[in-house]
Amino acid sequence: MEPILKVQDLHTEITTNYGTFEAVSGVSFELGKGETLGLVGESGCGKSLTSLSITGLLGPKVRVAAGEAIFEGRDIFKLSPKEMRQLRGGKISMIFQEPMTALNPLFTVGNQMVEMMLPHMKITKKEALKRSVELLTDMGIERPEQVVKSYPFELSGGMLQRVMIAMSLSCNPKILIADEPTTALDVTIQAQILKLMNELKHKYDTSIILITHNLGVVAQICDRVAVMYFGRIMETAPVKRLFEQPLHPYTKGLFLCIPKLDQDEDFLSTIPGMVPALTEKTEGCAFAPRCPRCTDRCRREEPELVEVEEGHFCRCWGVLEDKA
Amino acid sequence: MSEQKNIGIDRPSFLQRLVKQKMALVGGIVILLWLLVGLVSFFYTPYGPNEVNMAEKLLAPGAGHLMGTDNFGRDILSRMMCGARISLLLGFVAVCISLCIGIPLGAFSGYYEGKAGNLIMRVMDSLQAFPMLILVMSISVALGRNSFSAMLAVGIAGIPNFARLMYAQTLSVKQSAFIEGEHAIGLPRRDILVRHILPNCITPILVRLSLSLGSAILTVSSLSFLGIGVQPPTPEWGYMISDARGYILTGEWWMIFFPGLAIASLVLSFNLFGDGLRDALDYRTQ
Amino acid sequence: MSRLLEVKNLSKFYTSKQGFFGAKSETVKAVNQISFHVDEQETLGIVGESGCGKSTTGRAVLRLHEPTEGEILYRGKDICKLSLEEMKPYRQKMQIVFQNANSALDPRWTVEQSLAEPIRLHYPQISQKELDERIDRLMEEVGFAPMYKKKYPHEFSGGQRQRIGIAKAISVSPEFVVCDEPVSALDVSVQAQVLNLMKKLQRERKLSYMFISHDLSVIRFISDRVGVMYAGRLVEVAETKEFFENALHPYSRVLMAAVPKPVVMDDKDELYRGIGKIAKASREGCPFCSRCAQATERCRGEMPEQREVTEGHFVSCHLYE
Amino acid sequence: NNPNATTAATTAAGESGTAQEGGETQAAADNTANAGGKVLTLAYAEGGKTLNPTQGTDSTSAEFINAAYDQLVTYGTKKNDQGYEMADTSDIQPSLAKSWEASDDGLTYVIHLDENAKFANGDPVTADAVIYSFNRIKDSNYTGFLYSLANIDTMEKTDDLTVTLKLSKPCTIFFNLLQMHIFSIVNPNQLEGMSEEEIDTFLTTTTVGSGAFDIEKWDATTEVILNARPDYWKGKVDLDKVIVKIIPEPSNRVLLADKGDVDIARVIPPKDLSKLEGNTDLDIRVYESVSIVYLSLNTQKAPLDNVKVRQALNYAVPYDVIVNDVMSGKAKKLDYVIPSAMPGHITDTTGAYTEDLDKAKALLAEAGYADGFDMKLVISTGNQDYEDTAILVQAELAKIGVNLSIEKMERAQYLEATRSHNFDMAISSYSSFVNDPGYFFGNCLYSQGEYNYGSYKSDEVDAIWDKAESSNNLEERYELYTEAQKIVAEDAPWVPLYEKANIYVLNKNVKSFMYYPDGAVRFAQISK
Amino acid sequence: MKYIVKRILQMIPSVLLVLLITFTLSRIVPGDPARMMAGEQAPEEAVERIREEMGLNDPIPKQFVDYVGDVLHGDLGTAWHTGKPVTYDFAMRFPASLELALCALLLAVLIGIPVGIYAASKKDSAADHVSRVVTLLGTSVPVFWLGFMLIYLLYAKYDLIPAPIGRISDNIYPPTQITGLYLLDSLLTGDMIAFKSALSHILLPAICLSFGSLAVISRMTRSNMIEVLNLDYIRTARSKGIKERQVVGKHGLRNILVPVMTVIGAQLGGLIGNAVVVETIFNWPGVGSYITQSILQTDYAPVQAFTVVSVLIYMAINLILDILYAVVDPRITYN
Ligand SMILES: Nc1ncnc2c1ncn2[C@@H]1O[C@H](COP(=O)(O)OP(=O)(O)OP(=O)(O)O)[C@@H](O)[C@H]1O
Ligand SMILES: Nc1ncnc2c1ncn2[C@@H]1O[C@H](COP(=O)(O)OP(=O)(O)OP(=O)(O)O)[C@@H](O)[C@H]1O
Ligand SMILES: [Mg+2]
Ligand SMILES: [Mg+2]
Ligand code: NI
Repeated sequence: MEPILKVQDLHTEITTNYGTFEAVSGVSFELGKGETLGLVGESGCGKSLTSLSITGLLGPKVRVAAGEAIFEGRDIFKLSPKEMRQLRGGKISMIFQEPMTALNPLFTVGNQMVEMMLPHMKITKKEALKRSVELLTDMGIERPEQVVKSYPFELSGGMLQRVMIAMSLSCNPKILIADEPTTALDVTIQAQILKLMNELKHKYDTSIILITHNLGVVAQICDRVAVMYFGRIMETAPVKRLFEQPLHPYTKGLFLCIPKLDQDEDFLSTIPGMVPALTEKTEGCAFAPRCPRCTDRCRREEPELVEVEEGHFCRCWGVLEDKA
Repeated sequence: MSEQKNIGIDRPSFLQRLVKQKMALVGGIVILLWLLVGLVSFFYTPYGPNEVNMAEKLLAPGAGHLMGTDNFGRDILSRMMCGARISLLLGFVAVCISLCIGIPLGAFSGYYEGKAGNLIMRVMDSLQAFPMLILVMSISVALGRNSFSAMLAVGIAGIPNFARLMYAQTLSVKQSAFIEGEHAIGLPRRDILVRHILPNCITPILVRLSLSLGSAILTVSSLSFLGIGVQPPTPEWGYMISDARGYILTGEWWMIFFPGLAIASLVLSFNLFGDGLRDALDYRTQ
Repeated sequence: MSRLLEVKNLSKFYTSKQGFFGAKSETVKAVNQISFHVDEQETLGIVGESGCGKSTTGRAVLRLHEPTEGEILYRGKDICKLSLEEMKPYRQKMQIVFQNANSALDPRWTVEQSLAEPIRLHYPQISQKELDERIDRLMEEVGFAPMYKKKYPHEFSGGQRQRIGIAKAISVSPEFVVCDEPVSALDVSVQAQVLNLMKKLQRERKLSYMFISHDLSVIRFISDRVGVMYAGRLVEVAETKEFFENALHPYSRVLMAAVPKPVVMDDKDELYRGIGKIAKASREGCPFCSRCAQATERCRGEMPEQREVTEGHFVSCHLYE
Repeated sequence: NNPNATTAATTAAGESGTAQEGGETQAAADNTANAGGKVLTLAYAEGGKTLNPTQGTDSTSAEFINAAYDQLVTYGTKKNDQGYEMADTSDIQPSLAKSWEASDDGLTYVIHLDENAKFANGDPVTADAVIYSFNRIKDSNYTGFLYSLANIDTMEKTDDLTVTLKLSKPCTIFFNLLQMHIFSIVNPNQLEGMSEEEIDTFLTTTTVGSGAFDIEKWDATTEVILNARPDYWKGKVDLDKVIVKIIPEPSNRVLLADKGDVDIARVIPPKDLSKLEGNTDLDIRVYESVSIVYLSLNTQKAPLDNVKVRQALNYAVPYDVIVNDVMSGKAKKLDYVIPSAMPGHITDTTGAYTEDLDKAKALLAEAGYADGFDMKLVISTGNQDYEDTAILVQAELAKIGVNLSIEKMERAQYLEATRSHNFDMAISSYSSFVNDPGYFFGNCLYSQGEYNYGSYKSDEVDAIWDKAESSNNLEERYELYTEAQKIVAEDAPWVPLYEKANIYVLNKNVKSFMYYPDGAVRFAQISK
Repeated sequence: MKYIVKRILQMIPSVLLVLLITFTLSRIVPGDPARMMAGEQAPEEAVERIREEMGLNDPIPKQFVDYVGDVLHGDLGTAWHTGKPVTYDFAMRFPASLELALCALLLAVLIGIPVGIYAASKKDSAADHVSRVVTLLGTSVPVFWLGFMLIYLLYAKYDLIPAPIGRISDNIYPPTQITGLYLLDSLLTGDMIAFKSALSHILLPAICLSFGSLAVISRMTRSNMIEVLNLDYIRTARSKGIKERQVVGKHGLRNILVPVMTVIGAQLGGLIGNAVVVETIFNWPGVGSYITQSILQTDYAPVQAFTVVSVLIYMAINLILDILYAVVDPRITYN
């Protein structure tokens, strides 16, 4: 399958008054057509920055230092601001975590949806509005004509997230990047959104990058998963394989941390230690200090992301040795 | 975003951050300089600030008198030096008055929120509805024309500023979980106010303090300019400008130029400093 | 096990005053007529969706927010009627841990100062040396070397801060701790550490918890009994095992169905069959009737009583009469 | 532009905007106001307090009242030393009164009104109007005291155009009073049916006189506009319009005069005159006046109750510096208390105080104050010169060990302080309403005098005043006052500083400007 | 509508309070107003009679009640230094002050907001720093000094502007009165001569007056804009691929409008205060110079009246702003 997006060795740097450090170091992945890629990892591991790098929405003090992202045969990072704008929203669209704050409170939902379509489609305002209503209907929203006229504060979080999804799909994007789209929502609403996204995936035939830290969500919706830690991808595998046979010690640790719904436990197993601060210099494997099976080599040398099995990549000396 | 993501452990100290604010640094240095000049003026000025010497009146800046002399032959540099201590003192006392009355009022009404607090804030609102300068002029004329009443007037007019700031701060700090925690522990309300809420409101108050000092100095000098502030022949800057305005036409620009520059530089410094202080104290701008 | 806390018909209404004369006011019934109890050394888990009144219940129980009506019996004594002074010994026995670890500690105080304050308040006679020892012990108990006590809250990570918050809550040796979503803001790996710590402390110090969360798996791990809240009402209370195997209230079932399980299913269209539609809570009758697939006319008109269906399993639903 | 109106003064309360309406019709045709007419523009420091003749006691109000009203008599002209025309206070000329007869005992005056005299609305000026007007003055809170000075006992209408005035005792300054703006004749017909109170309010902003001008706009803080009446009974004056701009900021008045933006500027700081003197377009007139400035010493308060101390102070003031530097030489040292423009002035200056610090120190030592003392000097707001003077005095007195602290007060507060004798030392000024030494002494230095701030009490001076005031002989009176002045100099209740000059900065295009001792400009006489 | 009525009712206690404050101030002023009214040389009996007439001998509470009664009847007293009812004086001068204040405010808004936005969108650039220092200067330079310097340079030295007196040159008729604002009236009547003259007269005082407000407005715009530009919905807007100008101009601007409007409203107080100084320096025939004179001559009726009126204006503006907030921000409703 030909990947639609190919990210190679992405490095993203943050400059603060007190120095520059890398928040994303050497992230590479491929996104297949129609595929849903889950990007999981703990808070601060660089998931959002990775996605923002791809869409060129990094803040003023953050920049892509190296790497390339090939989309439709061109490197996104080399596009002019104007070309980038055409891409954004048009071919690559985004959904953010907090639907309540992601929409401008002072404009109607319709206004903000129309605004999205106008620069990317040959369409009049009126048609765009009509399309908005259609899209909202697709999202399972009742009385969309009314919703189009309402302001964000008049709608519930679940509704707004649907609006956001409708909006992001409005220009038939090739790629949809959803940054924790359900984290701020109640479980029941989250379930509905996930259901909706599962349905839409096929209907709109978009590739999705889903960012989350909830492994349950990943299991429900993704085709492939990439596990991030400390600005690096530690393991990538098809979802089923990862859940059945995680290789990387960090991934394994993560799974064990989650309390089970269907059995009593007296103690949860934990990953000892803490995530190092980004400003700290690490040598060797970033996970080494917390790894139960860490060796001298782990502390010295950083492992590469290696394909251990068909479609299953892992960044761990131990795993490599096991395979060897 | 959680604090925890902040690059954290080796976060630079407040002082380091303040020093990073170059403009604030400049402001702070100029303030210190003026303070120093004011202090020095107690012991040394090139000439007596009120020393009349008609033989040397209206001399342009030159070797003998670096900033020239005024219509009484008084040395402008010497007067400016004394003016620094007067302006700083008047401004400082005025702001202290606002602060000492405004902060307790604001904290009380913000924390206890009851009828009394509500009434206090209404009074503050009404006071704030007055055009500042008019209020100050009225009060200081009513209290008699001298530097003390000018100071008091500026101080009184500044109370609502601090009261309202403190009120808003108290309300917002009161929402913090840790205050609720103190309640849960059973810490008496007064202790919570004094030990937890007040210290956590310090930051914006410091900023406001710096800015208020600037504007208090400006207001006092405006009063003196209008002839309400200080008694002659006090070398207050605004009064010096007022005195000098008749001489600008005859070309004696130095009489009006230097005091104006002094006011502007001192007030600007306080503003710069306050601004920098705000930036240095504000985590968001990191 | 003996009763530690018994809450009867607790309500908390918020009235938002509008206008100077307070002419217009709107009442939010954040907590409406709920009754439950907590036994010694027991954890009562409270789940429910955002805004259903979980935190309000927690605060009302501690009288941090004065309840509108109802009784709160702590070891049989109604604390609602106590004066501030009389309340003081209870403040020592009942503590709270907050969700937002960032704002739960005074940012200007070192950890030591924050920990010392409640101890001094409740043990005024304590000597400096004893105090130091006590703080050191506390720090160790929550997994820190004592030297960390000199640090300020912002020098800790979120999980660490939460542990210090817990240390502060237990510093005065309470019997009962309200935990208001103490792990919701934490990553799973950190969450596991904190949950383990809380369980350990409960065992060692014989604590009772009222543990609020919206995460069923966390509730399952920590609770002995589970209460489900919906729109200010407590709709179901049961032993944990009983609840997870045999939830009765339609809302409880919806909740269960909605939790994304970390298990990969092949047929994704099958997902979340049981959730049904989502609507605002009904203002009349049973609040859940607007979403309930089994709702009848009666549900729409009449709020069901809480009744004990099997031993220790309470539910408020007309289906179980 | 509105000849039929009884008065074009637009300032009746509540009717705003008439001024603009006036301009409207002309603006439509051509927006250059000056087209054709002769306009005189003046820059004043303030714009007067009222247009009501019985209430306006200040000199700016007097100008506008004079412009809109006529009095019974007026002054003739003479040329002063510099060749400028000025009013001759001894030459009483007819105005509304065509002629008059005085009885020999000086107790009865029969006044014949001019039959041509008409009020602005066309009504004739009659004996009734005169009696009505005089009665209003008598009853006025503000100016009643001037009426009483005239000693008028009864007024009688002999016929429509003749009034007989009977005096209770002779009055040497009778006509000097009658020519004052206070004694303006108002048209009673226009005030009919109004209560006293209403009349006062009405007259504050509206004029009902027979004068040469209509007041189109009177706004005391911005501008006053006067239009010459074409049907003025003495014949229309040369000017068409007078605009008085109220410019409180002195330096701005100087600027305007310098640039030729105004024709006449008043109250110019003396120091700025040197700059204006270089401007050949300007004609700077400096007239001596009856305004004096002096230091009042509170003779009841130690140490000023000691005559030696007071004399010492008289020796310690830098007269020349004040006159030359503060007043830029545009004032004259006041040697004895009576100024040079007033009868009774002593021209021989020998024996008057001059600065002599050694003498001052010696006197202080004699008085037991060799080390000096501390004292407050009170000054009032509103005049920079007083402040400057105070600073100089302060600096100089410091040399004999007297430490002055200056206390500047609001005018009202200052008046209260001085009138209640609650001060040590004050810079006072006095401008005699009536140019007569008896009036002056009676007010300022007589022990019961209204303005005897320093509570000076000398039995000799009191006796002289009593004697002089009962005398009808001018020569004798002047001699007596010369004697009194010497006594005052010896007792030193004041430190006389200087007599102010009246300064007018005229543009050369202003012609036939005439000076009156009261300082008020009479617009009617000016041509351009 | 009901809301407005309610708000106005709410103002009553505040206004009473303001009346009390001004009244108190006027009573503790040293000096005797009757004496000033009577004239300096009036005899004591005359002053006493005037005192009686003015009610100055009544007990203080009665005086206050009388005063409030008068104010309610629209009688703000009489200014002895102009001899006219204060209401009349105000009516005469108000258009001039309004024109000046509006021009200054307009300048401040039209320059301040764009500068603030520009500085925010180019945060930490050289332009940002320059604008920051300049705007700080605006709040630091004493306006009276600035005024004199400008007059000296532009009028006295280089003769670029007409004499700093009044609103229009003497030799030009003011435009037909419609609104009382010369600039507007002359435009409406097409009287270009008057317009030019009026413009050249108002320019300098307006610049002086606006300087301080301009600074505050642009600073507030900048800091609010920076804050808003960091918000999630701005990122959303950017993610839509719309132009940056649109992001800032539409999403950003609309969201800073409420705080910026508040600042503009609050500036009015400062503007009125500074107007007192500016009008005095430029001989602007407005309320401000009138009040300065009143204060300096201890003529308290106008000062009292002015304070009350400006407080009312301030409150009215706040009310209008509150209503405007609801227009700008749909989340704000009043019912
Ligand atoms: N503009 C910025 N300035 C400074 N640091 C930043 C900035 N943006 C992100 N970071 C830092 O970069 C790191 C990675 O951030 P990122 O937002 O990608 O994390 P994330 O994986 O999305 O976390 P979360 O799950 O909390 O959203 C964090 O430590 C964060 O503090
Ligand atoms: N101080 C308050 N004033 C007015 N209403 C309040 C207040 N606190 C809470 N509420 C309202 O009461 C209801 C219950 O709030 P509560 O905080 O108890 O919910 P919760 O279950 O804790 O929600 P979450 O999971 O989001 O924390 C909500 O609708 C909330 O808006
Ligand atoms: Mg993120
Ligand atoms: Mg909560
Ligand atoms: Ni966060």
